[in-house]
Amino acid sequence: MIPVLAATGIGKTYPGVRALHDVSVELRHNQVLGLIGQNGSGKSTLLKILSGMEQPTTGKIRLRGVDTVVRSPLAAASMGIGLVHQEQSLIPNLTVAENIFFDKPSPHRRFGIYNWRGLNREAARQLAKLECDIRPDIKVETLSFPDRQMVEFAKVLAIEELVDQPLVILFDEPTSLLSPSEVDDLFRQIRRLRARASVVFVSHRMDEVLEISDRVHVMVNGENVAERTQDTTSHEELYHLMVGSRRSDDYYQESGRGPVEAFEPRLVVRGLTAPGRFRDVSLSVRPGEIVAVTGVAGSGAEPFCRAIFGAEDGVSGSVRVAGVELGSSEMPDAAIRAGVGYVPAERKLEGVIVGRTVLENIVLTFGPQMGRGGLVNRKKETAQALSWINRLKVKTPSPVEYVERLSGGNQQKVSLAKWLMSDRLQILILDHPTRGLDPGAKADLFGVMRGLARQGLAIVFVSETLEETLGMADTVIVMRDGEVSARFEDLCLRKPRAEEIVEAMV
Amino acid sequence: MTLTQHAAGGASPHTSAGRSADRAKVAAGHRFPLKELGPVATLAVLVLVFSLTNAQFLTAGNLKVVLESSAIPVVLVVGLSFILVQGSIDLSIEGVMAGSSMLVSLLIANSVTGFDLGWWAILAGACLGSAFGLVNGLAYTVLRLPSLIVTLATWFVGLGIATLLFPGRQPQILDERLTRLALDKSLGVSALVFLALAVAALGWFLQTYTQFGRMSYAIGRDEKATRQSGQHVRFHKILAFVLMGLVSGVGGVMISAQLAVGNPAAGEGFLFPAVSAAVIGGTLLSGGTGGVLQSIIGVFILEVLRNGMIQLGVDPYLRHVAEGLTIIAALVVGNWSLRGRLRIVK
Amino acid sequence: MSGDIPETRAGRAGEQSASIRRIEIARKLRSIAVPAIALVALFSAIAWVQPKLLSLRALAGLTTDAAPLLMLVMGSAVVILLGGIDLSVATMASFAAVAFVILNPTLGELAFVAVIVLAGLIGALQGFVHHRAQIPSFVVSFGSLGMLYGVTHFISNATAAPLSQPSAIISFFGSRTAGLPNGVIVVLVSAAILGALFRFTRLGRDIFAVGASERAAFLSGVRTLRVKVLAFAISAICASVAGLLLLGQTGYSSPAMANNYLLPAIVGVVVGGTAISGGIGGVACALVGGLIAGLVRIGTVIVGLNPAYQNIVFGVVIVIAVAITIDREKIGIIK
Amino acid sequence: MLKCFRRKLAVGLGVLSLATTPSLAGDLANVYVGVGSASSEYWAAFIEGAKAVAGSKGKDVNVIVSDFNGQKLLEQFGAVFATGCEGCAIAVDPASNAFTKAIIERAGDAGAKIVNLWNRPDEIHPWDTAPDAWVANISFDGVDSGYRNGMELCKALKGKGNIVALQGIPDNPPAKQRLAGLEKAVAECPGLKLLDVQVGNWDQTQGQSITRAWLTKYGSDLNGIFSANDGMALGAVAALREQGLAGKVPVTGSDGSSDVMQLIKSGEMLSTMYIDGYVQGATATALAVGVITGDIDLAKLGKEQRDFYLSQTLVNKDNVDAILTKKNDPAAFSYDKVKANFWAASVGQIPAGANK
Repeated sequence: MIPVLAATGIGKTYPGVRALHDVSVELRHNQVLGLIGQNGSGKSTLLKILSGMEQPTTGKIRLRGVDTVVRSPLAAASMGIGLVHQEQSLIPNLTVAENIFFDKPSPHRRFGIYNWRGLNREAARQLAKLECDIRPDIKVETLSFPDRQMVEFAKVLAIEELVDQPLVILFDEPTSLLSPSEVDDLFRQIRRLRARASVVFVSHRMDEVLEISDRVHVMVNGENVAERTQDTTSHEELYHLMVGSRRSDDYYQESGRGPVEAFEPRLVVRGLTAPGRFRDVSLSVRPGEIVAVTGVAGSGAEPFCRAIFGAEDGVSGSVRVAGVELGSSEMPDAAIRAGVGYVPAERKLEGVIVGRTVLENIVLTFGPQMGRGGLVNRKKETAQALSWINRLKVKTPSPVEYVERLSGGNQQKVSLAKWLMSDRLQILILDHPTRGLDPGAKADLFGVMRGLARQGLAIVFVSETLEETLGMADTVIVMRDGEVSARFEDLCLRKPRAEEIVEAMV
Repeated sequence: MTLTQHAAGGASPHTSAGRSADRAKVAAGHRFPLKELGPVATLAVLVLVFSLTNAQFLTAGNLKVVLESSAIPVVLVVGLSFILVQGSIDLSIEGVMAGSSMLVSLLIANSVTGFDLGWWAILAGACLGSAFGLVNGLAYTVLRLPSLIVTLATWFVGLGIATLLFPGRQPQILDERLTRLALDKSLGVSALVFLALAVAALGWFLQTYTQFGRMSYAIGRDEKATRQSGQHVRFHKILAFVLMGLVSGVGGVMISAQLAVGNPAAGEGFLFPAVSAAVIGGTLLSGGTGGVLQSIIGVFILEVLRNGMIQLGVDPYLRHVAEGLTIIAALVVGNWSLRGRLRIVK
Repeated sequence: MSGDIPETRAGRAGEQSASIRRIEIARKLRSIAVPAIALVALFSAIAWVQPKLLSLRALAGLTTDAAPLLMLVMGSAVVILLGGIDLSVATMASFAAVAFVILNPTLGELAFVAVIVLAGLIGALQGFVHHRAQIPSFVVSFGSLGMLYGVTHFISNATAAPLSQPSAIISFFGSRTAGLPNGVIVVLVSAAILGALFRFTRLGRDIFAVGASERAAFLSGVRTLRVKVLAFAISAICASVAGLLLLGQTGYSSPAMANNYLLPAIVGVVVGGTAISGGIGGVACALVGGLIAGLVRIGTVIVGLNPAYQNIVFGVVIVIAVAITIDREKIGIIK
Repeated sequence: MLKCFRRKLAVGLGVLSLATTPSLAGDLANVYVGVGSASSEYWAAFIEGAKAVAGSKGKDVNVIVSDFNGQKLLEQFGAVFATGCEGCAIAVDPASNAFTKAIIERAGDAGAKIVNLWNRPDEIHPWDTAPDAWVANISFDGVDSGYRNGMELCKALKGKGNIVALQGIPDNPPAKQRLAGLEKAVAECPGLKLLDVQVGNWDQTQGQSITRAWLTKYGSDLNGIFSANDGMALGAVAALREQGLAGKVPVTGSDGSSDVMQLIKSGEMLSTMYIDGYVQGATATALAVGVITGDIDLAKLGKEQRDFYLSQTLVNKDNVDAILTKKNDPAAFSYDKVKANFWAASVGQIPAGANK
């Protein structure tokens, strides 16, 4: 049978970089094709080429047996190829209906004039395909993240109206921002979709790829290194193919984990409440302890962690760091002075200062403390920053490279190094620290976290996956609808089962 | 630049039935109106204060005066709203108005040149404005220069063109069809007020019902995503500048009609109040929010303030102080509920 | 921290900081190169028509006249580096001149300090309101422009007034030392202070951080409120010095004497390569940009252009200058 | 072009020289006029007058426009003076008292001869400040303008009525003088009551919006409008027209622009004070040229010859046609014709305290 979509010998070079080299993939009818690889392995580039956002340097694409050039996303849509973006492509201040039809013609928008009623009706119909009842006339910015994902999904599915053939739907790391139960929801949708479409699913989470795909391609350094079917491969094998020699157990350095000593708690949070976000959350963290706060999106885990740092509005309750009450400050500076560091989830927006150099980012917060009277001591702070660049193995052409030119993992290290510059760091809070990182970078980061904990730092982090939670944490706090729904302590003695945690989440 | 925190704050996380509807209600019932009502409340307070302190203020006659003096600013902010919503700015308004005023008064029956083009002269003024808008838009999108600097430059160019056109003495407009727009009253107000109303309605329609209007919101909020969706971002940006130029040109025609002369300083004092009006009304300079109606509320706030203070006989210089204070105070009050630690305003 | 995460060898740090310095200097030179070339080209073009410009006397005269504008451009640049804008600078300069003339008879030379402090406080208040109430700086500073305009006219009775009592500081501003106009000296000293502030103080560094990404800076513990308050204060202080420089040239204050500097000041900042979105630029950029803006303003006169074309030429040259000097790569989406 | 090139060769690029090209005494180098606006009837006439004189000496007039901004003017003249300006004849309106002294002193330093217009601070005079460079100060009597227009209002209202006044930018003397003149008229005409004075900044649009507010505030109690210049008066008339009151409420202006005179003719305005920019331009330029060429010895001039008002004419319905048809012939204003009596149009020395 002719494959729906076949790309052969695809190569792509950017000035100075070879992103793809001789990659061939084949998508068969009503199948899910998994693409897996580390960040920078070229899987996103491949999707961009298939969806018309980029043109290949070499190679050709055959769609339903016909040689095709996909000139633009619009052209792709007209051929029945839709891309669900990793970073959502929705415009937050437009309505759901507008977003769904934003990039395609609609009979309810003729000559540039909207027929709102028709458009909303049509949007509701598209959403109904996904059994989802989001109102089409509200602005996307008022929706929760998973709801937006549904809109994004509906936006792609609406292509069906434009073409006679079954769709090809490309998912670019759709799960990286979803909680486990939301991932399940998504997979349910993909399985339903399979009946009338073919799917390419890109992820760096091996379990998910294994779970959903019929066949899996592994990509390394812009090349297609292996092709497996779901039933002939395993987690271990894929990991090997992707990363090389490292074993999965080493990943979390669980061997480095021991019982947390019974020191006085470093951080004591009592009855922290932020109306509409979380209620009455208490927590205590001892030196050397790693606490994972977890929950589905909207559970309040993220705002809770931000609140400890002092970056949330309207918070009441008590936060004590090493016995000092932080009080309610307009700024995170009380927390910073007490020795709290915070690594935010949105790296480019919040974690690092885009447009400044690696060095400037690292010395931003604590560099000036090495000088006197508002003056900075460049020599001293630079030396210290360089030492952290080396110790954390930040890969950068130069310490004064602009930080946005670094890979995600290295940016994360810069964001972390900023806090490590402090000589009194007591507590580190990390919000989704591994978001968007490839397995290698993740393992690196976990190693650093483990090492810091061993030196007596108290760590609180909002975890990305269940696996990560169980692998890293000494204590797990599960939140649901803004409240703590379960606590699991001393994980080195007894690990809870994944089901126990999931149960507390939903 | 305003970045709202991503939607982690919602109370209900899931797509399960019913919940999203709740959330929609929460969203519509809580955050929105405070933001929208602030300017209206400010306007109401001003009207109240002035009518309590001055019996003349709330008379039909005076309200008509407020309407008459709002006509030109309203026309200007309709265009400006599209510009601000898409995240740009247009400083060339005054220059374009000056150029348009001179051109119209020289082409229509006048005391200096022999032209008598009638309505065509008015069209020429509007075209001159649109041409300026086109140049602004092209320099902004093709040369990729900040709109602030492009339009600042064309502001000077507009003034220069007006100076070049100036024939040595002010041309009086003799064609009554134009001057009567400002003089003939129906329902107590001049045709210019109706023109402003029509422009406002058209602006509202464009903003709400057309792809052009919706696109300016999308561009203002997320230009990259908009471009990736295959939209002609450049084209829409240019179009918005052409519209802005057009209304500036029309503004120049309107002021010529009111003054019955061509005036190379016709636009003076319209730019910054127009921008302030839009901002007071809730149109952020960073783009993506606000709109025509909000900006018009802002115009009324400023006009009522000015009118009320002249009525009260406030010292002309203290009037500037009071105006400045009110602009800031109105924004402080209107924005207070929106404040947040991570909200960035530049 | 020590222990598990290996410490680096100390010796390498020395070499590295040398290479860092090299890269930084190269970068700085690159950023100023295009505006500087534009300035030289513009000056050469004007000097080609009027060769007499190439005399010390002419240069001294031109730089004297440029000094107030340069002060304003430097001050505005500080706020623009933050990503904001201060529309009140020119009016502040007028205010400073008027306030000095009014205060001088009673306070003597102390009036200088009083005016600077007053300007700083007003600027700081603007920054405070802008940040605390989260209102765009464009509108806050426009509001204070209106207020300063009103206050200045009110206290001066809207009238030009002579400096009734001789002031050593003001006459210093208006005279020369060893042939060098003191206005130029004031500008150079201010530039040095600002340059040192950017390079050697926490505040300077924080200004760039806030300009590049205010949110990330806030979450890194940068006290954004303090940074903005101080930046607006610096801007206002520079503006007041500009006003006093102008007072030194005229010997008279007038309530609107510096108001027309607003647009040239903004033009100067942008032409120098400072991004209006914030985070990119510096003192050198401001100085070069200020000189370009000043030169364009007087160039048309020196060349002897019909004044009717003056505004048009000014506008066109600005667009060309910015089109050449702006670094589009670093700005991303241009608004 | 060739001449210019030769000069360049002479001086040579890159040569920094302290000396400026010396010019022989009696040699007129250049004529500069510094005007408030390039788009105003009065200033256009002024430039024409200057051109008539300069042209007869074979010189062009270089026009520098301040846009009523003294600082801009100072900067632009600064650029002219920077290269030296020996033998330059300059006639300039500094736009504000604040810049008068600075411009005059710099002109002196550059070796130019300068005639100042309109804005002279009360405490400085041509004979005590840069007396070798500052030839004269020429203005029009604002008190007279305000007074006579005020009396015209008094007459039109038959000695009784409520009036309001549109004031110019108080920063320059004419604004204050004209208002003072009005106040003098009001004092002499006891039935006249001045209800309010607002600053319209000489601006047409502001004149219009202020008048609108007055009309609602005072309604039919408002009987007359005094405007310190023609521009604001035009704005006032536009506002009156909107209410159908043009011609019913008398408006006065000052300057004598042709459109205001048309309105006087049509009855929508009452009066204005006609000042002849042409004569002023010619006189000012001729005086500066005279000093340079040696026709005038500054040391021998009396105070009334160095600081004087020019004559002006009140325009009302009776004489408007005569003034509208008046035309100045450039031939009558060649340097030699003006030289015959430089002070032909003078109406005497500016009284002390007039510019306070």
